[in-house]
Amino acid sequence: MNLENFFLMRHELVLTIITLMVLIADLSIHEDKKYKIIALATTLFAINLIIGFFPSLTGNLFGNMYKTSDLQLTMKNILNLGVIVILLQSVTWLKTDENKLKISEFYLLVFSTLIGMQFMISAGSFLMLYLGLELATIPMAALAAYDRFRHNSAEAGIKLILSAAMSSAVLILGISFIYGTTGSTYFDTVAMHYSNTPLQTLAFILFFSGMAFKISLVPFHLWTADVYEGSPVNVTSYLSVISKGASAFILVIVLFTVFNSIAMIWKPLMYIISVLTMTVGNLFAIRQQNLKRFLAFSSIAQAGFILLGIIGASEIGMTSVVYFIFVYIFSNLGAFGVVSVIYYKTQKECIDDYDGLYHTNPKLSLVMMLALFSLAGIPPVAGYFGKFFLFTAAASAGYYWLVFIAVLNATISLYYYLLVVKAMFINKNDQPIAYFKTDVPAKIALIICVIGLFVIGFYSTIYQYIQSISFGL
Amino acid sequence: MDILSFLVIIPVLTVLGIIIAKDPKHTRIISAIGMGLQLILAAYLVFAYLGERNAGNIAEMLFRQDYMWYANLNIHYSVGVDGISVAMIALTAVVVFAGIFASWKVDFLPKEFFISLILLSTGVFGFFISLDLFTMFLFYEIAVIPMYLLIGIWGSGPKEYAAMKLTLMLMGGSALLLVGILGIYTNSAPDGGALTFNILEIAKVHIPIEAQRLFFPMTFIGFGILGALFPFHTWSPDGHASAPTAVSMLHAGVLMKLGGYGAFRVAIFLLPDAAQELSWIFIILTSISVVYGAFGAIVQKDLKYINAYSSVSHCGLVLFAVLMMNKTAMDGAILQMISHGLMTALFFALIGMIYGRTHTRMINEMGGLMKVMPFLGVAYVIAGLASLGLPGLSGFVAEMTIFFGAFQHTDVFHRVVTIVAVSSIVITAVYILRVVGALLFGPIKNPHFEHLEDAKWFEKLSTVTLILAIAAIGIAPLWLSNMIGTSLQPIIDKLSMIIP
Amino acid sequence: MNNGIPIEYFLVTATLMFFAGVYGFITRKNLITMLMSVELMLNSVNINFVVFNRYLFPGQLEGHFFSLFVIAVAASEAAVAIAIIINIYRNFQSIDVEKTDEMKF
Amino acid sequence: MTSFSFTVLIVLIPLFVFLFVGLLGHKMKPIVSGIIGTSGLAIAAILSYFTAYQYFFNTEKIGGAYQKILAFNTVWLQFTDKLHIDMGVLIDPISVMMLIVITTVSLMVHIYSIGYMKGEKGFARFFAFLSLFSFSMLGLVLATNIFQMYIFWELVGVSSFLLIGFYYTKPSAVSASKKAFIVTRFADLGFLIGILILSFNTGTFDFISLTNVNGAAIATGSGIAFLGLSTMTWSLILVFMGGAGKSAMFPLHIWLPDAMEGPTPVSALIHAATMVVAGVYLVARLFPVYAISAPDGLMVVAYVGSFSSLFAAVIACTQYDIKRVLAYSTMSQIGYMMVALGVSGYGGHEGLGYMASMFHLFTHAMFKALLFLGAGAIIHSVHTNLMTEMGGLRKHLPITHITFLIACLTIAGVPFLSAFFSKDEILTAAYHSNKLIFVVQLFVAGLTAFYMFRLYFRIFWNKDTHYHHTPHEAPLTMTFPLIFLAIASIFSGYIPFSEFVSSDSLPFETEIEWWPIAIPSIIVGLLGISLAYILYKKESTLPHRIASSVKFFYTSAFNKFYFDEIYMFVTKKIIFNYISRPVAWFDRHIVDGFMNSLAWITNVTSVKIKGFQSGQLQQYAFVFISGAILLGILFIYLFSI
Repeated sequence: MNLENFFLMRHELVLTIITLMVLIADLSIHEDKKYKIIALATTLFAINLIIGFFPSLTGNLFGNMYKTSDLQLTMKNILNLGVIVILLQSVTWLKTDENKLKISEFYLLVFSTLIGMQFMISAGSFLMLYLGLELATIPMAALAAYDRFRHNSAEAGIKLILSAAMSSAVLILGISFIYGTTGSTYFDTVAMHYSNTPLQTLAFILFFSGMAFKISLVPFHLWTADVYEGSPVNVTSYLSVISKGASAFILVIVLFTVFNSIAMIWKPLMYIISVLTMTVGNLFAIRQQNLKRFLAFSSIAQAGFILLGIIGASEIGMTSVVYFIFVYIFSNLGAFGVVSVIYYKTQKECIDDYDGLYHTNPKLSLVMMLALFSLAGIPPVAGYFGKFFLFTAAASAGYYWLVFIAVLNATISLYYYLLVVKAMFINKNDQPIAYFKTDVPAKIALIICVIGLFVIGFYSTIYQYIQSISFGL
Repeated sequence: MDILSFLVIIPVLTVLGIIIAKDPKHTRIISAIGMGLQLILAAYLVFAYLGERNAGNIAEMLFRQDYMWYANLNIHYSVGVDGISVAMIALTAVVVFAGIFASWKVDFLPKEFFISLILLSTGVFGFFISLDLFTMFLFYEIAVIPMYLLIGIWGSGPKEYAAMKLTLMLMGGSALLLVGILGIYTNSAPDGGALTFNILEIAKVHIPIEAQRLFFPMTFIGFGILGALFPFHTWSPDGHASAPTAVSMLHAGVLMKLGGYGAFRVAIFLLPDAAQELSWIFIILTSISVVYGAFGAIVQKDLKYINAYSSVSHCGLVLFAVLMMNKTAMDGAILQMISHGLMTALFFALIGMIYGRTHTRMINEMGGLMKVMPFLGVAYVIAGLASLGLPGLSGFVAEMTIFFGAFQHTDVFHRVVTIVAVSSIVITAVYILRVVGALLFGPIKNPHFEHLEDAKWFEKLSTVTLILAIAAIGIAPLWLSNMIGTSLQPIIDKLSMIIP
Repeated sequence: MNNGIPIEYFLVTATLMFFAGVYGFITRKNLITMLMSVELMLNSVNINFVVFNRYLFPGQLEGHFFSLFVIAVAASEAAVAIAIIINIYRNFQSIDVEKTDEMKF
Repeated sequence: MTSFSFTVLIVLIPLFVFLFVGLLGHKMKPIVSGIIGTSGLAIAAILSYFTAYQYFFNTEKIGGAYQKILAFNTVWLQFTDKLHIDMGVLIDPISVMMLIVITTVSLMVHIYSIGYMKGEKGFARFFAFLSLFSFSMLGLVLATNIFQMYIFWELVGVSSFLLIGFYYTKPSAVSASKKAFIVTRFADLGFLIGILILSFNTGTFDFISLTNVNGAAIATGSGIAFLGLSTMTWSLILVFMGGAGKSAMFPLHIWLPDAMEGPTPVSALIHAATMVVAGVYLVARLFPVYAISAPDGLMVVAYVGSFSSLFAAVIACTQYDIKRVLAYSTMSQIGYMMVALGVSGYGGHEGLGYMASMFHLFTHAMFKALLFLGAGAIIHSVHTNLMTEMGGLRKHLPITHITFLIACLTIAGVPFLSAFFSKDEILTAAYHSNKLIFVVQLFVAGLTAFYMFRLYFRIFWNKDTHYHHTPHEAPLTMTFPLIFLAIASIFSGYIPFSEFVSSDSLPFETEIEWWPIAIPSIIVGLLGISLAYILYKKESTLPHRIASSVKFFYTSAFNKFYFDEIYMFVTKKIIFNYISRPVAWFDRHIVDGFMNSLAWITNVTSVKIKGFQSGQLQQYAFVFISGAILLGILFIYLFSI
């Protein structure tokens, strides 16, 4: 194999280089100049993002251990988009004093996790999948524990690392059985030999539980809320959007390519899990006061919706999933963006604190409202389209009652999203959060989100492009 | 040029205009101008439509525009109108126009108020011009959501509760609706070919009866909830009671009509076999809500509650007529939608104006208002008479058409429910007269009411607009009912095709 | 090349180890111990891989490699975990898992 | 054949007057609006006289029969291709006759009101309403089809509602108007359903084709039988229900006495001369259908009418409010007309009753209007309605006295005054078809004479009450109508009515049957008068003693046989308390409660299940593992081979 083949893994390579550059910069920059790293890292990543959009050839590396196609590339770009937004949002936070010495760690960790995800996305074998997964998980724990002096942060860290370790143990147990029954860890070989013998079914279930943990599907979701609440806001948004998105994506790929022969097993599984996930997520979200926790549960519920696309098991299904993830990134980041801005200005993250926010900070409230509406799937924002297409996918596979349950859940979710809207717009408050100016980076991030929310919906080309590169069972 | 899309564009532009507006005054003026244009456009549309028809254009839908949107799901932005949609559009334009002036003096966050109000109307207009189920549903939801803020922020009484209840119930309805629509979509090509959301194309194919049996109830109830179908109507009293004037006007006047309109444009037109089969269930439900609503209204004390219940009764009549599934009855249904839209809007406008002066809506606390505010009093009496179906006002025409249409059925069941529905006119008279008597006539109960001033110019404008519309329909109904009737023909044909 | 120990023995052992790990993870209160239990689970999986490779697919090395990677990953995992545990100790003055339940419901 | 299209104006002029005065009335001086209203009506009156002249004398008859002329007709609303509502003008003997009655009385009332309502606030409003009423009433009588009739029927109801409630600050007036409207509305429900059935069976609204004797409509007489009567009969009975409502027939009469809360001219116009006879007119309109395809229906009409007349007459004898006495007498007289129609047959001399009832309608309009206007003049001068507070007024109000006397004599059926002839015809018709009814009507004739003269004597003779300011004769605007109507009620009896109006519109000869009809009726009448003379000419305690001797009967009659109470019970108690309240309660607590309970359940569950999120890492792990294992077992069990 010659050298330019390596350009197939351009995303990962560039990202690795960037990571090293940040590392070196960190070593070379004097302590009280660390904040420069923010600018540096962000710029570098922006470059990476742009590079990512350059056309590139597709193919396999390392004997099909690493695969890349337009679909994978698109997914990586989507993730990059999300990450740049998060980086912009986290500037405010990183500038605070307690972080001034460990700014670069944040970037290192984020980038390395991102590398992990990108490898995971274009994995061609379970080994690569596993490695990517771990690389995406372990630094994440460090990120979660980033605020060294906050109990919650530490607790989040430990909860994440331990349960992740256990889940990955279960995962590779599954993989080991897969290997034992098929004699290979390569997707295409496995796909050839897979059927629904008891052991293979068990292996699949174990593997699925491992993935479900990452996507936080009920009943493997319990870590989610605590970790989301404990971690720093921007880390939470990273967790809830990027890592979840990546895992969901690879799950689709694996289900459609590797386990396509046992669709009759995983379709009912998806059915059960998605109903559970949506319902439980909603029921828990209703009661929440802390916005991060609230969004955690709402994101669990959203994961349930993603499964609707998967169960569609068609080209439309995969398209809708990717599209939904894309939309979901912007919606969630919009919400988290507002939360983080407000949190780092006022240390407030409870719904009650938001009472009368509209009268003091109308713009933020509007962004928040749009983001929440998008999550709830209310037109004209993009979330509506995302949900509608997911439902279409499930419906065209004939799962009408599943769709019905899903839409009812959407209604419930609308209820608690409206609670936040109500707090901001309707509730009276004698000392509401005072007016403040949002920092420029955060502002840009929010603007990107809002634009995204409107463009993605009405600009159908995006959807059609995704469909042109995605495939069904 | 694409006249229909302007119906959506103008409101959007108006909203943008309001956003850049400096002070409340400009806000009001901009919205007034925008909706005035809309009204003119609607009027123009009516004449353009009639002109086309007289020119012998017998296409099912006129002014068609069709842009591919999501090619791979075969979703189009596809608009077109027939007589029915034209009528509904005209109604909407009138009500919105009146609504703007009825809420002329909103002082709390006026900008946001008018924005939400006009967004709502955008949704409604879009709904009426859509021929594509996707966009139709899109506009439907756009129309429903601003309601939450409108009631929640500018409402009165238990507004949060009411707003939440209304939104959730309507959204629950749209849940059913969505499944129904997707069901129709996935069955829209039983013998191969591309699935489609386009109503006209779906109308051509014959959806398998099993599918129809499943999706007709979903679709009908989905729309029925918005049309205040018993027993899913309970959002309406609370919602109307808490909503600010203009919102009650729009909601009862126009938004509830989306239910009736969709019920036959989607549920019955696209799923005729199941409609024929299952109509009896819903006929019973609707005839219940006709009488039930009227009885419920008799004992209410709050003006808005009275109206809400009477709306339940009248809108029940709409669905009732739609389910009768013959030309005359459906014609009546549309007429009833329009007439009820106008007169209930008038009612709510007047109630708002009266409330603004007396600061109470309890009829037992008022009396003799005719003496102090004759204009409003007379207007209220006219609205009341329209509502109890006085000839020469729109209500009479609509109700009579419905009754005679419904009575064309020869079997006992339809006859009996018709007579039940007819009996509602007496009950209506009872509660209307009760209100009018308690509110306007008799001696003035409360000394503070002695020197309340009569309607302001903008209030008069808003009121007179509606009254003129009501009287116009009531006095010369023929052109309207013909316009609707001819457009009903395709639906009737489709129904008559499958009558066993 | 088979040295007589039937494959089942290994598999049973591995399974026992795994569930021992699970049991430990669920019952032991000390975070370090829990971490060790996880290691136990991982190693049991390693045994699976090696055994499958050795017995069923002697011709190839995938299983062996996989187990190597798992070991490496486990090591890094342990490193991060212990670091966090230290942090926990700083914050809570204890490494009892039941103490770390400030966030719930 | 002369064109009658100008007759549209007769209807439209009052409408324009209404709109004009109604919209601009408050701007102009009161008297101006009065004059506009009156002159408008005057024109209408002249036009209708001209119409009558043209129709009866200048239009050639075909086969000696007056033709039904469609002066004007246009489609107003299309139901089905068969059923369509037209708006138009139908000219035929009875509609022309009604034109004359309405415009004449209405004109008189207009003139009278200018004086009577002087200084009232809302003078303009009053005239606007009067014109509205005239418009609706004229539209009603000229209707070309039953549905147009229904439309104007409703309009008439509303204008009567508005006029009764004219003094809208007076609670009694408001409730009276409400009562009138709702009761008639209820009757109209019957009317409407009647129309539904009728039109469905015959497939037309049109009077001409409905009443065409050998047309398809009448042929469809026998439909599906229900309770032994054909659908045709049922529909006609229901239609008659509407008529009974407007014409205050038993048991739908209760609104009429209360309607006297309205200004007296209104009572004269609406509740004596015109609107209340709409019911009679309706039956007359459909008479061929009744007579030929639903004789049972006609039977009902006869008995209802007869009973009402008796019932009302009895009550009238006991009332003290002079307007109420007149109201009941109106009811009783309309009963006569209904009887006449009921006992009549179709065609030739059989149709005597038909002619008689129209005749009586005509004469009654004159003298009853006169009575009311007289009563109005009296009330105007003594400011009370109660005859107990009157007496000896003949000195103060000479003109009123004379005219009133004439009216009383007329209604009492004294020979050679108008009512003598018409009532005589009715009795004749009754005698020839149904003896029982004949006897009843004869008795009622006596009662009528009695209570009218009771009224007369109590007002003009009896004790000399002294009034705190002496009553004075009304102004000319009020007395002129009195005189005019007095003359009318003397001489209108000499019109050869049967020449013009008959069931098959073929003229026929009538002569007074002195025995056994006229003589008895005269005798009975005189008896009544003399009894009244004995009891009430001078102040005496005799009436009280008589009353107390038949105490129970008297009190119950005095309380109108407790009908209002019964109605109150039904409406207030049954409908309000036992239907509406439960419905409202059900709606709030059951239906709405269910919806709310859904939300409640959701919340409760979300609280109940919060324990899963215990914050205990190990529990999470446990759930995780058990979840995985359960799923594994489940799916292996379900899907593995």
